[in-house]
Amino acid sequence: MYEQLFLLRNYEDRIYYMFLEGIMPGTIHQSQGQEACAVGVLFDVRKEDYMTSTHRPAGHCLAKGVSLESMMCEMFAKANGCCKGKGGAMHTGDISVGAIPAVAITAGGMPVAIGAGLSCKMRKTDNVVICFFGDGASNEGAFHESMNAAAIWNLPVVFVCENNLYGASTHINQVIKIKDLAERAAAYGMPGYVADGNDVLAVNKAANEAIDRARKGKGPTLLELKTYRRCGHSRNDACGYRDKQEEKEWFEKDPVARCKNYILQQQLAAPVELEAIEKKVLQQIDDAVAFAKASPSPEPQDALLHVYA
Amino acid sequence: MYEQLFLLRNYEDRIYYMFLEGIMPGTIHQSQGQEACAVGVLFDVRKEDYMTSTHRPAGHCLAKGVSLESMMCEMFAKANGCCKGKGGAMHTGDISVGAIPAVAITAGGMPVAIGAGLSCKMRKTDNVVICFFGDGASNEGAFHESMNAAAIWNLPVVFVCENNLYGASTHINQVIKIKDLAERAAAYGMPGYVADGNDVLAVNKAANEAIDRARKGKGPTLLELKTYRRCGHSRNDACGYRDKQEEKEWFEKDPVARCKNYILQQQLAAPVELEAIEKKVLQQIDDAVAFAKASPSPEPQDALLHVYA
Amino acid sequence: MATLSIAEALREAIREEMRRDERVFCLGEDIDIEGGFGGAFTVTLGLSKEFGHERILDTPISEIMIAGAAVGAAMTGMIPIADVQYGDFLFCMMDQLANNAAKMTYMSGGTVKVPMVMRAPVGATTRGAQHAQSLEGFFTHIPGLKIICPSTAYDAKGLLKTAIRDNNPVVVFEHKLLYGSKGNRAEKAALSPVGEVPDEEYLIPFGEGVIRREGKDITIVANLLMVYRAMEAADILEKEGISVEVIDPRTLVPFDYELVIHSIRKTSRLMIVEEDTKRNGWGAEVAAQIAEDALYYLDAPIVRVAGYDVPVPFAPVMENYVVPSASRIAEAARKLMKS
Amino acid sequence: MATLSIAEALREAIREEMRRDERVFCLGEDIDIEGGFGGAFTVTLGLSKEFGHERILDTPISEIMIAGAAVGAAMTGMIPIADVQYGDFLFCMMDQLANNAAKMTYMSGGTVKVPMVMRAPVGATTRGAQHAQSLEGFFTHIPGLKIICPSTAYDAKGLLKTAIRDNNPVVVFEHKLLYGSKGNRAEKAALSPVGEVPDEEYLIPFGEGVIRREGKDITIVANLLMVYRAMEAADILEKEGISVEVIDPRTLVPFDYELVIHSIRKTSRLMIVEEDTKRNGWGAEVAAQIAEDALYYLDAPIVRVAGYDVPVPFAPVMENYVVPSASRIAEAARKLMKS
Ligand SMILES: Cc1ncc(C[n+]2csc(CCOP(=O)(O)OP(=O)(O)O)c2C)c(N)n1
Ligand SMILES: Cc1ncc(C[n+]2csc(CCOP(=O)(O)OP(=O)(O)O)c2C)c(N)n1
Ligand SMILES: [Mg+2]
Ligand SMILES: [Mg+2]
Repeated sequence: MYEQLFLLRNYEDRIYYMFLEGIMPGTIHQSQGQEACAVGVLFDVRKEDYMTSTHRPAGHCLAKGVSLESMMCEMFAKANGCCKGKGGAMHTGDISVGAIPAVAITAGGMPVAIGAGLSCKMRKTDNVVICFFGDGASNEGAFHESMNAAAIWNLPVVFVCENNLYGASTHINQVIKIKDLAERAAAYGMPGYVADGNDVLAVNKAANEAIDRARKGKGPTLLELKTYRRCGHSRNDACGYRDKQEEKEWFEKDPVARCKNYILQQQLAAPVELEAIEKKVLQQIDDAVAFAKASPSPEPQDALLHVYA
Repeated sequence: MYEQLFLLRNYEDRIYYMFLEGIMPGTIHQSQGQEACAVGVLFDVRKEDYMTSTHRPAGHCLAKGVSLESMMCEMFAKANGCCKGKGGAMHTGDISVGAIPAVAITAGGMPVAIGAGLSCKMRKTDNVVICFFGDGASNEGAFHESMNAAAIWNLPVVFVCENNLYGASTHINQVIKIKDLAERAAAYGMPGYVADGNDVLAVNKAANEAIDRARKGKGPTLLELKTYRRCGHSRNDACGYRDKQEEKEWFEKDPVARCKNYILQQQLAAPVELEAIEKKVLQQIDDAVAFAKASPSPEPQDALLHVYA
Repeated sequence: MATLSIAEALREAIREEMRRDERVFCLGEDIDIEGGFGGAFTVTLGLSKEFGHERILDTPISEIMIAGAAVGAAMTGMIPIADVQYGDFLFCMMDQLANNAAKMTYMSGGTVKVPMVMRAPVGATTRGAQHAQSLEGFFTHIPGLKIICPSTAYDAKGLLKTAIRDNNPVVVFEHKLLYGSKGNRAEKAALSPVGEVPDEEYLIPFGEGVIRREGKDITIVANLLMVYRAMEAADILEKEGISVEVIDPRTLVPFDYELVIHSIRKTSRLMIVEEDTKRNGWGAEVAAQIAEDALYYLDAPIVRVAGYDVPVPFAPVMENYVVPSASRIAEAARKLMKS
Repeated sequence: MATLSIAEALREAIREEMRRDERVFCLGEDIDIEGGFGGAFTVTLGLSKEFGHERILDTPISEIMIAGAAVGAAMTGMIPIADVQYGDFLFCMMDQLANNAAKMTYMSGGTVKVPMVMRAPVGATTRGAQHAQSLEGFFTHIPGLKIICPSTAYDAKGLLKTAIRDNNPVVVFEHKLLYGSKGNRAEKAALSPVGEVPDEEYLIPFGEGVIRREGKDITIVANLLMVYRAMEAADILEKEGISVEVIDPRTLVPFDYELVIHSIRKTSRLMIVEEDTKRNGWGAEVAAQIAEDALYYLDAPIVRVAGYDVPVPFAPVMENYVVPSASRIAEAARKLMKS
C-alpha cells in the first residue's frame, strides 16, 4: 500500500511541476492529500470490478490499475494515451482494467455506476462497482437518483464520498446542514459509514466490508471518507478561501507520511526497504515521463475518428 | 372546509363526466380522494403566499383561490381560461392569487418553489410557499436539490408530499426502501412529519404548524400526507395495478364523507345547512360549465401571442 | 406477413432482439407493471411475462438515473433499451445523453462502446406544452448519437432492430399519433398506419430514406406524422396539377442526402416539413446542407413548413394551427411553384 | 471612457443594474466565496463586498435547483442572474430552462413573466469534451428564450444590461477565450479584446448586428471567438484581393437578418462561421433562412465553416483542428470565390 500511496503522490506532484513548467496542456484537478481514499478502497478490488471516477481521477485510476505510462501519455496529449489523447486529464480511464473513463460532470458518473451495477448483477457475476464522488457532488440530483436506485435494486455498488470539505471554493458546511454526509444513506434505506480518509488502513477496512457486502449480494453502502486536498481545486488555485489553521491541522494528517510512519513504527518494513520502493517508484515516473515525451502526438485529423464505435 | 372539499370533489367529478362525454379536450389527471390535502394545507394561507403544483393541480388551484370559472374555461380551452387556453389542465394556475402555473414535469415545480421562497425572503415579506408534489416525485433529482437548498437557506417553504401510494402504475414500495418519505427530511437537516392526508383537520393542523414556522423565519418543513386516489392516474386508467382490498380500505376513508360525518356527529352544522352548501356548490359548478361553454374560443393565430412577455 | 400497428411492430422488434440476445433489456417508468400501461403508449406491454421483471425493469421516476444507467450498462456489456414516457422528459436526462452517452466512445479514444437505445414519443396531442414537443433538432445537434424516426410499422420494426444491434447510442423518436388507433390508450386524433410486416427477420440500415410517393414538380422531405400530412397535401395538389415527390428520410443521423439530391435534380424544388419548431429544427440543417452542396439544382428558394416558433398551446384550435397541416403544406407548395 | 476586458464589462453591467434595481441578484456555484474565484471566470469577483452574500448567492452544486430557483424568483418579482461555470453544465438544468423558463409566460397565457438571465461560458480550451462545448444551437431552438453572444467589452456591457431589463429569459453565451488575458484565471490562448466602454450608461437593443469590417466580395457572419478568427481571415484574404465583410450578429434570438441580407445584396456570397458543431448549429438556421428568403441575391452556395461534428478532443493539435481557424476560413473563402 505504501508503494501505491507514494506513487500517487509523486505522480501528481510531478504532473504539477511539469504543468508549472508549461510543458503540459489542459488543466489539472489533483488529489494530493486524498491518496489513502483511492488506495485504501481499491487495494483489494479485482480487475473485473468496475470503478467510476470524477474530474479528479488520477489517484483512482492509478490505484485501479490503469498503466502509469498510458496515463502520462494522456496527460501529454499523446496518441498512445489511455484515451488516445482524446480524453485528457478529466476523462482518464481504461475499461480493460475496469476503470470507466472518468466523468467530469459533478456526480455525472454516479448514474453510470448504477448501470455498471445492474450489468454485474444481470450478468450474474459477483463483481462490484466502486463509485467515487465528492462532498459537493452529494448535492446533485444525480446523487439522489443513483443512491435510491442502488438501494431498491440491491445493487453491488459501493458509493465512496471523498469529503475533502470543499466543492471548489465552497466549504461543505455552507451547502449542507447535516454533520456527516453518510447520514444521507438513511434516506434510501442504505447503510452509511464514516471513516478517516487519511488513514489508509481504516479506509481499507471499511471499504472491504462494504465490498464484501456488495459481492455477497447484500446491496450497496455509502462510505464517507473524511479527507483534505493538499493542492488547489484546479491549476492556479491558491486556496484563499481556506482557513490557514484548518489547512495546518489537516496537513499534519498527511496520509502518505502517516502510512510510512506507521510502517516504521510497527517495524513492518525497514527504512531501506521503503527507500528502495520510493526509488523504484520515482524511477517508474521518470521512465513514464520520458516515454510520454518521446511518444507521438495524434494527427490533427485523428479528431474525426472514434465519434462512433 | 367542507364546502371546499365538496367543491373539489364535484368539480373533478363533473370534469370527469364531461370528459367521458367527449366534450372536453386534452387529458386529465384528477385528485378525487386527495381533497383533504389541498384543502387542509391551503385553508389558512394568504393570497400573497405562493403555491407550486403538479400535473394534478385542480384541487390545489381551487383551494388556493383560482376562480372556478376561469379554471372551467381553461378546461374547455376557451380564450378566457386562467391560462387563456394556452396552458390546459396540467398548467392550471393564476399568479394573481399566488398559484404559480402548474408544472407537469414530475418534481419540476420544486426548484421553482425555491425561487419563490428566495423571493419572499429577499423581499423581506413574511409570505410562504407551499410546494406540492407526489410520492413518485420524491425520487427525482429536482426533489433532492430543492430540499437541500431550502434547508441551507432556511427558506419559508412547506414541502407537501401527497403520498397516494402510486406514481402512475408504480407502487411506492417498489421504488423506495424506507417506510415514510418524511424520513428523507433528515438528510437535509429539515423537520419531517407524517399526517393522515384523508383527515382534513389533521392536515390543517400539521400544515399550519409548518406554515407558522416558515412565516416566522424558522425554515422549511417536509410534510408527508398519506392519501389515495379514488380515480385513475389519468384518463382511461382502470387501475388494474392496484390491489382491490387496498382500494376498498382506502375508499372507506374518503376525506369528503369523513369530514361530513364529523361535522354531523359533532353537530357543528345541521344536515340542512350542509345540504344548502352542497346545493350552492353544485349550482356554482353548473354555472361555471354554462359560462365556459358560452365563452369564446381563442383564434387559431392567438397561438402566436405570449411567447414573450 | 402480419399486419401490425407501430406500437406492435416496436414490441415485436424488442421481443425478437431480447430472445436473440440475453444482453438486451428494457428500463423505464411504468414499462410493464402488472395491470399497468406497458409504457405510456403500450409498446412494452406484456413483455415482462416472457422476460421477467429483471429484464423489463420498472424504474423510479428518476430520468437522470435511467439514462445514466443505460450508459453504464451499455459500457459494461449490456444492451439497454431505455424509455421516457414523453420526449419532453429527455431534457431531464439531457446531461447523461449529451455529455456521457454521446461522448464516451470518443473521450475514451474508441476504447469503450455505448450500445444503447433511447426511445421517446414526440408530437402534439392536446396535452399542453410540456407533453408535446418534437425534439429531433436538439438531438441531431449532438455528435455521437444516431437519430431515427420510423413512420410505418415496417420501418419501426426494422429500424429498431438495427438500433439495438448498433454499437452506438441511438435515439428513437416515435410519434404519439402513429402508434395505432386501437386500444384504450390510443390517442383521439391517432392515425392508423398499420402495415404489413414480414414474418422473416429483417433489418433496415440507417441512412436510407425512401420515396413515399413519386412526383416531378416538388420534393417534400418530411418525417413521422408529417409524412402523412405531406401525402395528404400531395393528393390535394395532384388534383391541381402539381406533382409532389414525398421523401421520408427515416433516419436523421445519418441522413440520406443522396436520395434528396437525386430527387431535386428532377424536381428542382425543395420543401422540408417538420412538426418540430422551425428555428433550428432538423429541417434547418437539411436546408443548409442542400444550400451548400446542391444549390445549383434548385430553381427556387428552399421552403420549410414547420411548427411555429412557439411552445405548443393546449387549445386544439391553436395546436392545430401550430402543427403543419395538409392545407398549410399545400398552400406553401402552391406558392413555391410560383416562385 | 474606461478600457475594460469583457469580464470587467460584464461585472460592471451587473454592478450597475444591481445598484439601480434591488430586485436584481446573482446566484451560482462559487460566484463570490471569500478568497475564491468569482465564478469560473472572475465575472462576479468582489461583488459580494458591495451587495452582500444574500444578493450574490453562492449555491450548492445543484444545477436543476439553480435554474429552477431563477425561474421561480423571476416569476415572483425578482430578477435573477444565474451562472454556470461551464456552458456544458446547462444540460444538467435543461429541463428547467426548456420546459419552465421558456414556456411559463406562454403556458400562463401571458399572465406571468420570467425576467431572468442565464450566463454560460462556452468554447474549447483544452479541457476535454465536457468543458468545451458551444451550445448556441440548442438554445436558439427553444421558443421563449432570447440568446445573446457578446464579443466585445462594449457589447458585453450594453447587451447584458439590456438582458437584465428584459422581461424574458435571456441566455448569455460568453466565450472563455474572450474574457480577457489578464489575471491568474485567464486562459493560455486567450485573446485580449479589451475595449473602450463609455462612462455614461448605455443599452444595446437586441436584434441589431454590427458590421465589424466592410467588404464587397463575401459576407461572413460569425459570433464570439469566430468574429476574431474571421477578422484574421479577412486580413489574409485582403492581401489576396478578396474583400470580406464581417458581420457579428451579437444576438442570435432575435437575429438581424436585415443586416445580413443588406450585405449579401452587395457581396452575393455568404459564409457562416461558428465554433459550435456544424450539424444543426445556429448557422444552419441562418443558412436555411437565407436560402428561403434571400436566395436570389446569392451567386454561390451558402458555406458554413463550423466545428466538425465530433465531441471536442483534448489534445491541442486535435482541438485546433476541430475549431475553425483563420486559415480554414480563408481557405473556404477562396473556394467560395471560385464557385
Ligand atoms: C455539473 C457540474 N457542475 C459544476 C462543475 C464544476 N466543478 C468541477 S469540480 C467542482 C467541485 C466538486 O466538488 P466535490 O464534489 O466536493 O469534489 P472535489 O473537487 O472536492 O474533489 C465543481 C463545482 C462540474 N464539473 N459539473
Ligand atoms: C419528468 C417526468 N417524468 C415522468 C412523467 C410522467 N408522469 C406523470 S405523472 C407521473 C407519476 C407521478 O407520481 P407522483 O409524483 O406520485 O404523483 P401522482 O401522480 O401520484 O399525483 C409520471 C411518471 C412526468 N410528467 N415528468
Ligand atoms: Mg470536495
Ligand atoms: Mg403518487
